[in-house]
Amino acid sequence: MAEIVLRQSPLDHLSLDARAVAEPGPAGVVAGERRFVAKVNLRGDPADEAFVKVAKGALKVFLPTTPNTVDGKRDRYALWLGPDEWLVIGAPGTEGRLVADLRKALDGIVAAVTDVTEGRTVIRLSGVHARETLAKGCGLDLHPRAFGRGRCAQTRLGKANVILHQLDDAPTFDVYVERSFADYLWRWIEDGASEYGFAIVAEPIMAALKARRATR
Amino acid sequence: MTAQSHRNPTGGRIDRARTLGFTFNGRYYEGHPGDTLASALLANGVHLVGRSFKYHRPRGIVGSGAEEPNALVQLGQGALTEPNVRATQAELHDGLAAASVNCWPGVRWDIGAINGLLGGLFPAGFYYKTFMWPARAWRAYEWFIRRAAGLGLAPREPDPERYDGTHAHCDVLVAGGGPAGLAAALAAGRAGGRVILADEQAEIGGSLLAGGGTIDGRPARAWLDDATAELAGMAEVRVLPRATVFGYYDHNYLGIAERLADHLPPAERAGRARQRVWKVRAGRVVLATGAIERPLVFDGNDRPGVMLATAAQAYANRWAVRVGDRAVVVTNNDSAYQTALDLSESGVAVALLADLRAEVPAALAQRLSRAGIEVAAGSAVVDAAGGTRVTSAEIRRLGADGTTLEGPARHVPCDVIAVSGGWSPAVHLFSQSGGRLRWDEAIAGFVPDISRQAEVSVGAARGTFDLAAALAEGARAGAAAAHAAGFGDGTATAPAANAREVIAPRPVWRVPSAGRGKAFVDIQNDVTAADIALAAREGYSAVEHLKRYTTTGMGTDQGKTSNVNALAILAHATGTAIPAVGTTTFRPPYTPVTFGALAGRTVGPLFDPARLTAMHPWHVQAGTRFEDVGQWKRPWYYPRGSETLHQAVARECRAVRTSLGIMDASTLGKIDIQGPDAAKLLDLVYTNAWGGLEVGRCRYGLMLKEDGMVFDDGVTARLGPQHFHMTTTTGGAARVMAWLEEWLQTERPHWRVYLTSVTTQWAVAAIAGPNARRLMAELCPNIALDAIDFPFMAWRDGTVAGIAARVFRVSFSGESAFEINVPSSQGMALWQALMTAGAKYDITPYGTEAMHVLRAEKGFVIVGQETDGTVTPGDLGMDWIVGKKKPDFVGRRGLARADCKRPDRKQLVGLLPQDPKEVLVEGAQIMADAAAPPPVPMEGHVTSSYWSATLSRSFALALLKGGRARHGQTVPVHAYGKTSWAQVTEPIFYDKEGEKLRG
Amino acid sequence: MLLIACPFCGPRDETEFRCGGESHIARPGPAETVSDERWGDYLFNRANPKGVHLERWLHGHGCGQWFNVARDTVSHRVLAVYRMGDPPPKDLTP
Amino acid sequence: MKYSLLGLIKGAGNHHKDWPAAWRQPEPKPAYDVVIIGGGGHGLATAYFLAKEHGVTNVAVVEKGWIGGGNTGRNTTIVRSNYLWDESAHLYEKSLKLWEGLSQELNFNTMFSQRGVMNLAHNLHDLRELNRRVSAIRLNGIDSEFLTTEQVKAFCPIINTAPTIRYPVLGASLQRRGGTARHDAVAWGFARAADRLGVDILQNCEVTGIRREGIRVTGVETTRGFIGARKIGSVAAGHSSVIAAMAGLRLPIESHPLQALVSEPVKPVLDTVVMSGAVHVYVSQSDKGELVIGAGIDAYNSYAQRGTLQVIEEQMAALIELFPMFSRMRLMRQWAGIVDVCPDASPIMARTPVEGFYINCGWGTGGFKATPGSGWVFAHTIAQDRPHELNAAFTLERFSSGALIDEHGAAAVAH
Repeated sequence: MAEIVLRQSPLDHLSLDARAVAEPGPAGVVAGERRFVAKVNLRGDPADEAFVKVAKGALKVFLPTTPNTVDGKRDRYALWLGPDEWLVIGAPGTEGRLVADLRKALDGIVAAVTDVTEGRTVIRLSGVHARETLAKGCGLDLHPRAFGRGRCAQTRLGKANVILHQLDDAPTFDVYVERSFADYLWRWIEDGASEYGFAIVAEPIMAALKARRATR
Repeated sequence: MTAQSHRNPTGGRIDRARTLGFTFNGRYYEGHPGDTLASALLANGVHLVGRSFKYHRPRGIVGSGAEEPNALVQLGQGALTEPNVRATQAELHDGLAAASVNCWPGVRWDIGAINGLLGGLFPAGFYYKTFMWPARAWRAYEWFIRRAAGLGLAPREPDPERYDGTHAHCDVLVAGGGPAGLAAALAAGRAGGRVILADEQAEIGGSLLAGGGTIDGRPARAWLDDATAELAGMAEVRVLPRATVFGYYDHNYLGIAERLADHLPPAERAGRARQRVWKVRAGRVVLATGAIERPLVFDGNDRPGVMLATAAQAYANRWAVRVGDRAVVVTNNDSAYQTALDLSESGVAVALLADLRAEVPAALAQRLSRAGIEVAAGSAVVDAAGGTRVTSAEIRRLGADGTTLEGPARHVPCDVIAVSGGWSPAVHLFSQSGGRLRWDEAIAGFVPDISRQAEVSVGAARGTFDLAAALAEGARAGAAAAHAAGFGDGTATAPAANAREVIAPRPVWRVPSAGRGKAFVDIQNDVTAADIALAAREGYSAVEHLKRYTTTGMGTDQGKTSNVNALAILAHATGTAIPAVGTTTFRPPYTPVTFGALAGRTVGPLFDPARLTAMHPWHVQAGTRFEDVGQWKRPWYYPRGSETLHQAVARECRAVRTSLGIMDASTLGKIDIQGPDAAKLLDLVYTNAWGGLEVGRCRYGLMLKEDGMVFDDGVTARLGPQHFHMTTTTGGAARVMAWLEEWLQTERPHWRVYLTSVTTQWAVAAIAGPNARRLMAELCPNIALDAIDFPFMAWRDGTVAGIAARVFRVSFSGESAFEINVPSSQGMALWQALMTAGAKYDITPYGTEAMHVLRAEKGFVIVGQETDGTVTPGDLGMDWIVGKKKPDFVGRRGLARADCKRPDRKQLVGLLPQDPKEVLVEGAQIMADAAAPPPVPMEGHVTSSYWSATLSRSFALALLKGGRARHGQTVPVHAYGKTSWAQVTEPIFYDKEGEKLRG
Repeated sequence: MLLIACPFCGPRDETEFRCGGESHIARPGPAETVSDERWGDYLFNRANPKGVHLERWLHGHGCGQWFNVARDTVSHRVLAVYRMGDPPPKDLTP
Repeated sequence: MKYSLLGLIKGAGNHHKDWPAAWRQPEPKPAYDVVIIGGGGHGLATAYFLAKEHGVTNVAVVEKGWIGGGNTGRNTTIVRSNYLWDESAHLYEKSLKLWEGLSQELNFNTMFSQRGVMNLAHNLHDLRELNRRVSAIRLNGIDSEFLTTEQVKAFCPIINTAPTIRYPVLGASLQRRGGTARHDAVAWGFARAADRLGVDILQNCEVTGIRREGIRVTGVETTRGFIGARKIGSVAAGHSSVIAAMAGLRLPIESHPLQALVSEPVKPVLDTVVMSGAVHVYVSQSDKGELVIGAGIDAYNSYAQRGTLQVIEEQMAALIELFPMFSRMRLMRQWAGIVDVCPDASPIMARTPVEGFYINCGWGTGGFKATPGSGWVFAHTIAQDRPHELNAAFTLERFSSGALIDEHGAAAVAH
């Protein structure tokens, strides 16, 4: 797997892992990069039963038809992006299989399967002040009464286009950002969160923290 | 402490336990936490704070808050200095340093006061009538005028402080934390709604902080403390003190400016943002912005010591400050009676209260006489004598019609005149929201009439001055707003307060003059009643004309205390009713907002994103000079050692032509197109035909706008029968994507095509040069690379240096070239592998500049450089790409228009300067006649111009009238006074047959 | 900052959208049959009403969908939002 | 009564009681030779030049509100003539020449201040365009020069020319004869001068319809009754489409808001006009001391003269990028005007298919600078019933022939 070693995420040049902490402590905002998460863009007509059925079969995940919602399991889920568009998320390295399975299953059905894994990265943002940090640059109402766990939205954050996905009530958000904007957005988030106490954590810690919260 | 000569030992909402030292005009004073600069100065007996805008008359503190027209100071020093701060809004902190503005050498002795003596020469708009001779001299006159104008000094250093901005949403936004606003917030909060309560002062409470009164049978201040405590305990209620709602925009979007650190000494501000702008989307808005007291317009009404009655009262009650030793109160309404009582209670001897009304409120009058204060009914102050401080007031009886004076003059010695000319509801935000105003005779002021947005005004802001009524209105509005958002039943119980019966004010807009003094309407801009009369005489009788001609209401206070007086005096002068004169529209902001706060964090490194490619870190390491292309950072050239741009580019070009070059082409736009009708879409948006393109091949395409002008270009590859990969220009990616979606969704909705942007999915390294294929052969075992199996304009999948890659055989350089697309995360790995393996060929990274030279040698155009939105494919000599047989494509009809068929259109040509060493200026114009005097007829311009290392001579591309028919001609090219001659040629200078790029 | 209800994503700030100008403009054709005047009218002439304007918006920073908006160009009130291809609502009083 | 220093000294003696009305407030006559719709700078200038240059004095200017209340009184007062295409350059240069003698011509100080207009370049494309424009402008006999980054710094020391900022200043073009003027004074000066030549200025007189007989106009319906007219000139920027519709015409015009703002007044700190396309802001300092700052246009059609917050936020960020020292200055007032946006960013000053109906519109964001020139050529067009050579290209027909005068590429920031 030589080339895997050689893969670089768009934030590697900031050497976040070197600055990462094992225990975020009192930090109001904890953030880190989720590298190489599999992302597959799926287009098709939700009114076309064949499409929905086949896609579900191939993904083992329902394609949400309720706007701005997410459906699926921990390591495989689909984000609603538009009336005929979804972003399918999978564990790192699974994009090839995902694309192949979908293309095979959808053969003969009008749909589009596109691997966008490399085009975007994910910044995970968590903590009691995560919401305020996002609100500094996002016009969406992120209040629990308006936006909550399992919700997603394509919107603007600072001057970058992003997809927001709220995973839990910590709250924890996954921010999907176009790779070329990742450097800007990270700096923007770190600057905005600094007043709340900001800690960087590496992916394993991120997962652990999330699990810990889940058990609470 | 004793230094504070006019501070009472008890009372007020200040913390006497701590003493704060500050300086004003270099002199040291002391005050306490809770003080504003104004209250602290008055506590030290300082009234004289500045000089006026035009006549440089001595000026004092008039108000106690946002309405202050006079007391503007330069706050802080060095990089932290700030001009024109209202002393009444500047919270005192230890070490605060302030100075008067607009006076030299000092506020006591000011050279500009000379203007006062020449005052007669400076009526309203005098500058429109003079300074016209001689014509050229205006800049000289202007030099003096500019230095006379302006108030404070702009900082001279970059601002060291940070600012912040944020979005917020709520069911109910309450603007103003006075009694009505508090009642509204409580009602809405109790119902469970999401509430934001914003108040401009450091402490919530508004008029309750300064006034007395009882609520629910207890002192109002006690009720206030409970109310704020309750609000603080509500999870969904956010209370923002030091936060001014400054703007009310469309769709209930409001701006709030919050001051986070201005009240702290600079040392304690470190790390935190100084100010924050809240952008609030509110379900409902409750405007509880209160009312602003009006001054009376009488001679000498601008002398230091003449102040608004409420201000005098606030200084006494809230700050325990005696505004003077001996006061005269003059009013045309009831409110100032309480002021007189409070003043005398605070230890100010109140000589007399003059009430313009013949009929005075009996109960109040009695309380005054019990306190030993004379009430002079039907009387007014007609002149205030004094210099840097008022020394006496001239009292006269008013005639029945208010325009004449009766009886003898009384001169009452005093050092303070507290004035109340009635109240103007603060309708600024309501007016900004688009609401319409109505003139209310009863209160002699404008009140909200017709709403345009989901808001309601309550309390004094709508002319309800009675405490009980204001509380009730607030509570009702808060409950209703919450209910509208789905919380509570819409009802609320208002706290009880003792109501008062009110005798209507007597508006006397211009107190008759006893002499020849100046009576000021706009104190900041030195606009007098006489100026307004003059404007009316000269026909500037529309209220907007009045404002602009006299500048009344145009100062930093935007006329908060002066607008209504000015209107009324204008109405009087023109013999019209006030409603007929109308009012001016209130513009945001309510009070001035710091530029930095509006910019927030969008400054410095966060001003605009820099888009980076996967190989960017390598370029940085290599010492690349970057070029900004849109938001992208693209390598411009790679200087070695001390190389100049020219030297580096020559070397990079030579490398590509003779051996091997490598370029980061990742920024090109890439769109994945899938669906049964994909080819149809390409046929529509490109000028050429796409149906016949085989899988495995690619083709160059031009996109036009409907007017036939070139809009973008790029190479598109067929990945499958229903699957294409389109590339666009770097700058055009987003534009083209939106363009395609627009055609699909709005014009061809039945077509089954899906578009996905994959611009950043792929990192692209382009290798070009005679050795490109050799290098590929080493790194790419699984693609047959010879020209037959992998011809020009084809693509193949395979691996390069072990990385899964899609390779395009396209060339923008004219050399045999391969564009290697790999997943972005492996772009760096690919680049490094190519650099290492290519070393034997001295592989040379080249930037956009070299790329431009190489493509120009081949006559390849760059959209945006050879084109500017006025160029057709024909102009570029690219008719070959315009499908003659195609029934339709975007731009086809546009091309058929008369003007697009003119034979003398500007057409792309090559230029060879007569001096082969001379590189023409890009943008240089081609003259029709080198000898012609200006205006010289021009026939085109140089679009691209370079030194060619390959041709070892200069060359250029140009657009030239009828150029294609003029090959061989020599034309004069002009730029910056220099005319050069160049020969017109075919726009291709290298490998005309294209053997190299096909080979 | 207008608040525009994307028919797909719901209410969003104006800055997420791009205004595409007047809606319901039919593209004339086939090209041969269209006069220069007719073409110029299609390309450039606009109703530009003071009052209700039927216009196209793109939710460019959201779902990427085009849709129609009926908006009062004086008060900026949004009177209706409807999908591409749908006819404008009947009763549109500002 | 002539305006002069002497007059002011006399006036000082008697409280300036003798200054007469700057213009009469007459009742409408039943009919005029020419009715100009729109009492802005362009309309008043047209009336003035009709009377002065063409002897047509039986003229009325009808204004729905108060004169100068539209874009004349809402713009950022920049005057320049550095346009790319010959047609534009000659038109705006004619205007600039008129500006240079306008105060004396009108005996009203328009405070035309030739403090220079500088257009900054922030990338290589800007530089290329800038060279192209400067070369063309100079060959057209108009002053324009190129400034290096160092020369920019020398000419305006407070600009941040550090190479480290996001979009560094790579150079600039400078037109020294460009500058600013007092916008209200332009309207008032033309009104006063036109009035003295017999022109009736009718305020609070809104046009509600245009009466025609066949294809020929006969007058205008107004809120002050019908007013007959042999010729009608529409100079109603912002509302051009509305007026044209009354005459049964469709125009290639959209009405969009253009925002502007001023800071609190401060002592002199900026003595030129700075414009930046890439960073997108333009700024100058008024004689009163306010920084006058402009933005681009909002993307949607609008007839509301209201500003928005997001545009101002962007303006401030851009301003601070170029002038970090302005960060602690304060916004005092913001507003918007309604401008005619024309597809090729050039105006229309021409006859129309309706006989006797002439239109002057489409100035987009740049109309103020053209005020005297626009009035001058439009007066000629109306009086002679044919365009002057200076406006011969600015026709309606160009939108079907395709002979546009596309100033987009070069227009940089709107203004």
